[in-house]
Amino acid sequence: MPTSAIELRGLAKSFGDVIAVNNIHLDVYDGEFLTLLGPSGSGKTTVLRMIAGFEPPTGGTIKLDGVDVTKTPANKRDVNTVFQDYALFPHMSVQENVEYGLRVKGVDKESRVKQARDALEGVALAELGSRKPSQLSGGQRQRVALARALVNKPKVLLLDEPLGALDLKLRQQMQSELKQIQRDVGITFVFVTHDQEEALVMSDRIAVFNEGKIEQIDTAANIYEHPKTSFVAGFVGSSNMFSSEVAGKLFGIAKSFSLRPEKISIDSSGSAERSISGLVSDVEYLGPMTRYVVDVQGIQIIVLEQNENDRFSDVSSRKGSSVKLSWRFDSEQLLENFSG
Amino acid sequence: MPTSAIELRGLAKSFGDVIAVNNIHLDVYDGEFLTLLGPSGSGKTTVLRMIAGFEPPTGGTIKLDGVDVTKTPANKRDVNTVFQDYALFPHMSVQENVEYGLRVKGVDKESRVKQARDALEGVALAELGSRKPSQLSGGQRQRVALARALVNKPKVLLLDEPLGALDLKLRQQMQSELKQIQRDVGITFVFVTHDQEEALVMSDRIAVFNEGKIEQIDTAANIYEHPKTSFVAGFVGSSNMFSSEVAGKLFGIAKSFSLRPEKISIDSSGSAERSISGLVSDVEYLGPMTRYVVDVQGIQIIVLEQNENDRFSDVSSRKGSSVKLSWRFDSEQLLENFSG
Amino acid sequence: MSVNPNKAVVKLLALPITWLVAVYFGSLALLLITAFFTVDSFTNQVVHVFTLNNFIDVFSDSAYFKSTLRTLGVATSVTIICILIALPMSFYMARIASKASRNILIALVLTPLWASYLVKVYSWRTMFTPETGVLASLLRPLGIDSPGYGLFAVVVTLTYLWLPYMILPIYAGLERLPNSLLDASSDLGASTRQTLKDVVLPILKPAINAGSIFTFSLSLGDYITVQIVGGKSQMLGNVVYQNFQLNLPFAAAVAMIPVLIMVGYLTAVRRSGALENL
Amino acid sequence: MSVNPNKAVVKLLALPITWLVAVYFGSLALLLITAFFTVDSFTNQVVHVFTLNNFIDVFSDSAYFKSTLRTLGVATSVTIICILIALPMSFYMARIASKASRNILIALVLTPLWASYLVKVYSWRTMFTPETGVLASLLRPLGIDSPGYGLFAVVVTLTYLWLPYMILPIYAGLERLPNSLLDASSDLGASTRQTLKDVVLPILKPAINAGSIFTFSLSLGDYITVQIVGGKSQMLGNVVYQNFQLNLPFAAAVAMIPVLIMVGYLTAVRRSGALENL
Repeated sequence: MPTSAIELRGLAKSFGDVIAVNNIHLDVYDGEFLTLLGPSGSGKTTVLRMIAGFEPPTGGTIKLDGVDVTKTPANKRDVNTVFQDYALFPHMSVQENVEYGLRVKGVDKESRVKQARDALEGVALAELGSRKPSQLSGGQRQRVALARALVNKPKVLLLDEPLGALDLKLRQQMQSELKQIQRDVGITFVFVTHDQEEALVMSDRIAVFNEGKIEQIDTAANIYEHPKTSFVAGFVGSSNMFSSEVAGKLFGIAKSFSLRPEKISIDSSGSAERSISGLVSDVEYLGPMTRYVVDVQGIQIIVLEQNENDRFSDVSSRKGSSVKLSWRFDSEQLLENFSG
Repeated sequence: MPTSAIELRGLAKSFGDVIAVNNIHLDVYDGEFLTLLGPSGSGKTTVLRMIAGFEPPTGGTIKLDGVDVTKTPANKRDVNTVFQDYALFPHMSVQENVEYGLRVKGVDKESRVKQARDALEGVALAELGSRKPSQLSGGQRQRVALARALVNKPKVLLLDEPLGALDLKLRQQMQSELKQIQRDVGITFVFVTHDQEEALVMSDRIAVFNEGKIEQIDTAANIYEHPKTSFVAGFVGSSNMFSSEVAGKLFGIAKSFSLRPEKISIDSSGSAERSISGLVSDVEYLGPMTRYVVDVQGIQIIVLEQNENDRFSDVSSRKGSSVKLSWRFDSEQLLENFSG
Repeated sequence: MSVNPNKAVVKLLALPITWLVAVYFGSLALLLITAFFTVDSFTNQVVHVFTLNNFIDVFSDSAYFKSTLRTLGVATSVTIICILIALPMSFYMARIASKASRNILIALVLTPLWASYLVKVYSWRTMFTPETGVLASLLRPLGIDSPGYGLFAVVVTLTYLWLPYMILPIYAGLERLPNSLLDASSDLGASTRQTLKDVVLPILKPAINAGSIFTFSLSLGDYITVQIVGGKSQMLGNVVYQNFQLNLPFAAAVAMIPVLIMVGYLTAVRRSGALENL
Repeated sequence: MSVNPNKAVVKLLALPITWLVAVYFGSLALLLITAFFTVDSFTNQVVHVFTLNNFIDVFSDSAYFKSTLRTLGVATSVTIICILIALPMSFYMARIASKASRNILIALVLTPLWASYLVKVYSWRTMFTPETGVLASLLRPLGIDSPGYGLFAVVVTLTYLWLPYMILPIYAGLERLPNSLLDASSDLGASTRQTLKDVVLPILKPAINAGSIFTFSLSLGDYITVQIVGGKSQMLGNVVYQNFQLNLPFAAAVAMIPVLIMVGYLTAVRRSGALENL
């Protein structure tokens, strides 16, 4: 059993009549990259802000490294935050921003200049120390915010959708960089995002939030491959979801399950454990993959197929044709909680 | 040959010494969905703003429906724009925002109230007409901006990264909605984005911009499958790019080409036209797909493979093992212009 | 921090809160109370006996009623003229002028602020002097008589004095107006004039309200400009001035008139969000 | 629209640009020119002959030099005290008070603006009256003498008069300050005091500069408050006042002193972006 950097017990937060966070229990292990994933308003950011100390909980306790910090003010907690809008001080240079945490802790000038330079080097911005934040690009600001947090060598780094404001290409690049930095410094990362692709690529574990509660918490692969509820199956990646009535009608089994579109083969010649025929009603070309919508007795089934060769002309001609869909039993993921 | 809704001839724009748009020739066909795709600063937004009439060109001509409008002010051009920040008037209700274009054209009260209601119904916001923009969510604002533009029944609709501010799930939903609306109303759409996935899914044709010029213009599938330059191959999707030296060393051929990661098979038993062995140096689980980094004589080759079954434990065990990569000749896309 | 005001914040606030309650309003309260006292006509001393006579006098004498109307009229005219001049001027400064000339214009607008109030009013007295003034010399060839001293001169002079206090908030409001809103209006077919009327003006409303608070309040209290360029015209400030030595309670009652009017007006303005813009 | 100013815009700008050039600065230029004229000591008429004598007189007489210093000192003190009071008060209003009490506080801050200038100054005269004033009665039990009339009373009264003009821009600046900056500072280990000093104050600098322009310029031109509560103290405004009838060119030269000082000061303030905040 790994030791816990953070322990949340019965954590709750209400704003007036609105319950934002509802009785959360969560252990964040030492050195792991944990992602809090969920739609906006699901409580993930509020949990992060309570760990940082910006919001007092209305119930429950927060332990950092075994010590109860529920009533400790933010400036006395050994955690640092990377904000969604970066929150760089506009009147300070990049170097001064990074030095600020050390300055208020009373680190002497010489030492903090050196540490801040090292931190900026760590994010490949050593030569931009004298610029103002307004003179930086979005990606550069993001890196400064990271350096400003990491220079304090916190026990835990909290990241509040730090990549949300970046372009797609830049976001993908920063995802690898962040992951690499986390491995290098060995600090526990708690990362908030609503982007499930980002969560799958970066995380050791993912906690999926829904309406103030944790719906499922597990490794990225397990969350994706074995979603326990229809909410998780639908929010993390896309899924075909069959209620027990539909499953009964189509396959003669009375259980609700989800099925990932990429687990389904079209007109496969190999052996399959489950198969059914349908009519291709739509074909969408996505570049690396093609997305089919197949009508099976009035039920729309989504299928994803890799474009292994330049088959674009083949695949578009499939529209309107009859196909056989097949998959293995172990691709069917039983749902504990089916809704919608 | 389809008729052209827009003809750009030698269009150019400089800001002081900076050349933003450099001698662009472009025909936008009647009723098509054309995407201007490129990184920030590539000139795509400036071209859109010149078509709308917000920026006067420093050279060249713009024809709308065969009529030269180069010197026509924005308010006399039969085009409408959906802005990146939506640009809804904060002091007007949703209904008043949508009515505004009709009001300044002198459409009588009764008729414009009806048309605005219909337009709001078209974007499924009929019941929110009395709200102020600040009371709407991002996705709702986006739809109001769309209704406000479409209610004027413009010859051409210009969209300036209209989905950039939305969440991933919402963005995907709006992508299908926008595409559907374009099919329904039959208006020519010119869509600006930096998101290549978005461009591939939505567009009839894509014009890829780089440094003020159009690098390639073609259908989405052709842009993806047959990129002509290393810039297009690298910007639209990810690619393995081989310079002629590297290709000579690895395959004995003196030509530079790009190769999409999903066209490469790992340890395929079938026949292949080209194959080479390497060592798996990294494995990344992406949910529907797995991404391998394979070291081939010091060159890193990226391979994408669909997770057809729950093979996560298999795939991660591949790290460090020796594999055979293979692909078909027609997956190799010769590059006219190789850089970097 | 907005959630957990701690002791340091409370300590920091002790001084200003004391000022606010004890002094800032105390002084106003004192005035209100004084208005209910009277003056012994022999000793000329304030007598601390409650009476409504001062207010009855103020509201029953038509001379004071006329003064009130005249004062409100002047303050309103000054405010409206300031708005009419400040709007296009700020628009030019914030949206059309180049960055370099913008800075020069701002400096020019602010410069007259530092010249003595009196000097500026006397400059205008020179302008308006009947027969020999600058205005008279300029208008004579056109066959027009100079308006001379009077309410017109008061309005012009006060407009001159308080114009920068209107320009600055409107300029700031215009600087914050997103360009895309102007583009969008033009894109939807609106002419420049329609854009100004339908988009720019309504969005600037809080800034205009903020500037109006400044120009209106500064004009309302004035009694010197009217003495110097107003001819025989009298404003409420003069009535207060004349009664201060003789009958303090009555002066206080007169002084309360604009406060009462303004409390009502402010409640309306506040709702429109004037204070977010200034 | 900022790119293509069309004819409608130019027409709209004709009036205010004329005002700006011909009147706004013409009036100031007239003053500058007058300062170089002299007065015939027999006829008391202004003689239109160029001379530097007025400026030489102003700068050679130590009484005027002292008046200048005193005036600048008063205006500076008033501005600094206004900043010290307005900062925590605005902070409380913008960041700590609930939305309902915030609106009430704003209304309260604005209310005294509508009371006549004279009434407010006379209220303070009552406060500072030696022996019998409110302040004297309050301080006597503590064994302290009331400061009575003088520069101290002038500074307090002017601070009271111009405080709202400092509060409003600072309040607006604080409302626009992103919460995340306060969170970030606290997250990095800063105490509330450090956050105020290192983050809030520097970011409010343009707003404070804007407020300072208002309080400083309003204090600089004042000569009435000093007459009423200043005892024997004199400020530049009084010198101008006394010389206006007798020697207009000399009064103009005195009036130019703050303009010259301020042109230099403003150039400095402008660079820091004061005007973006007001």
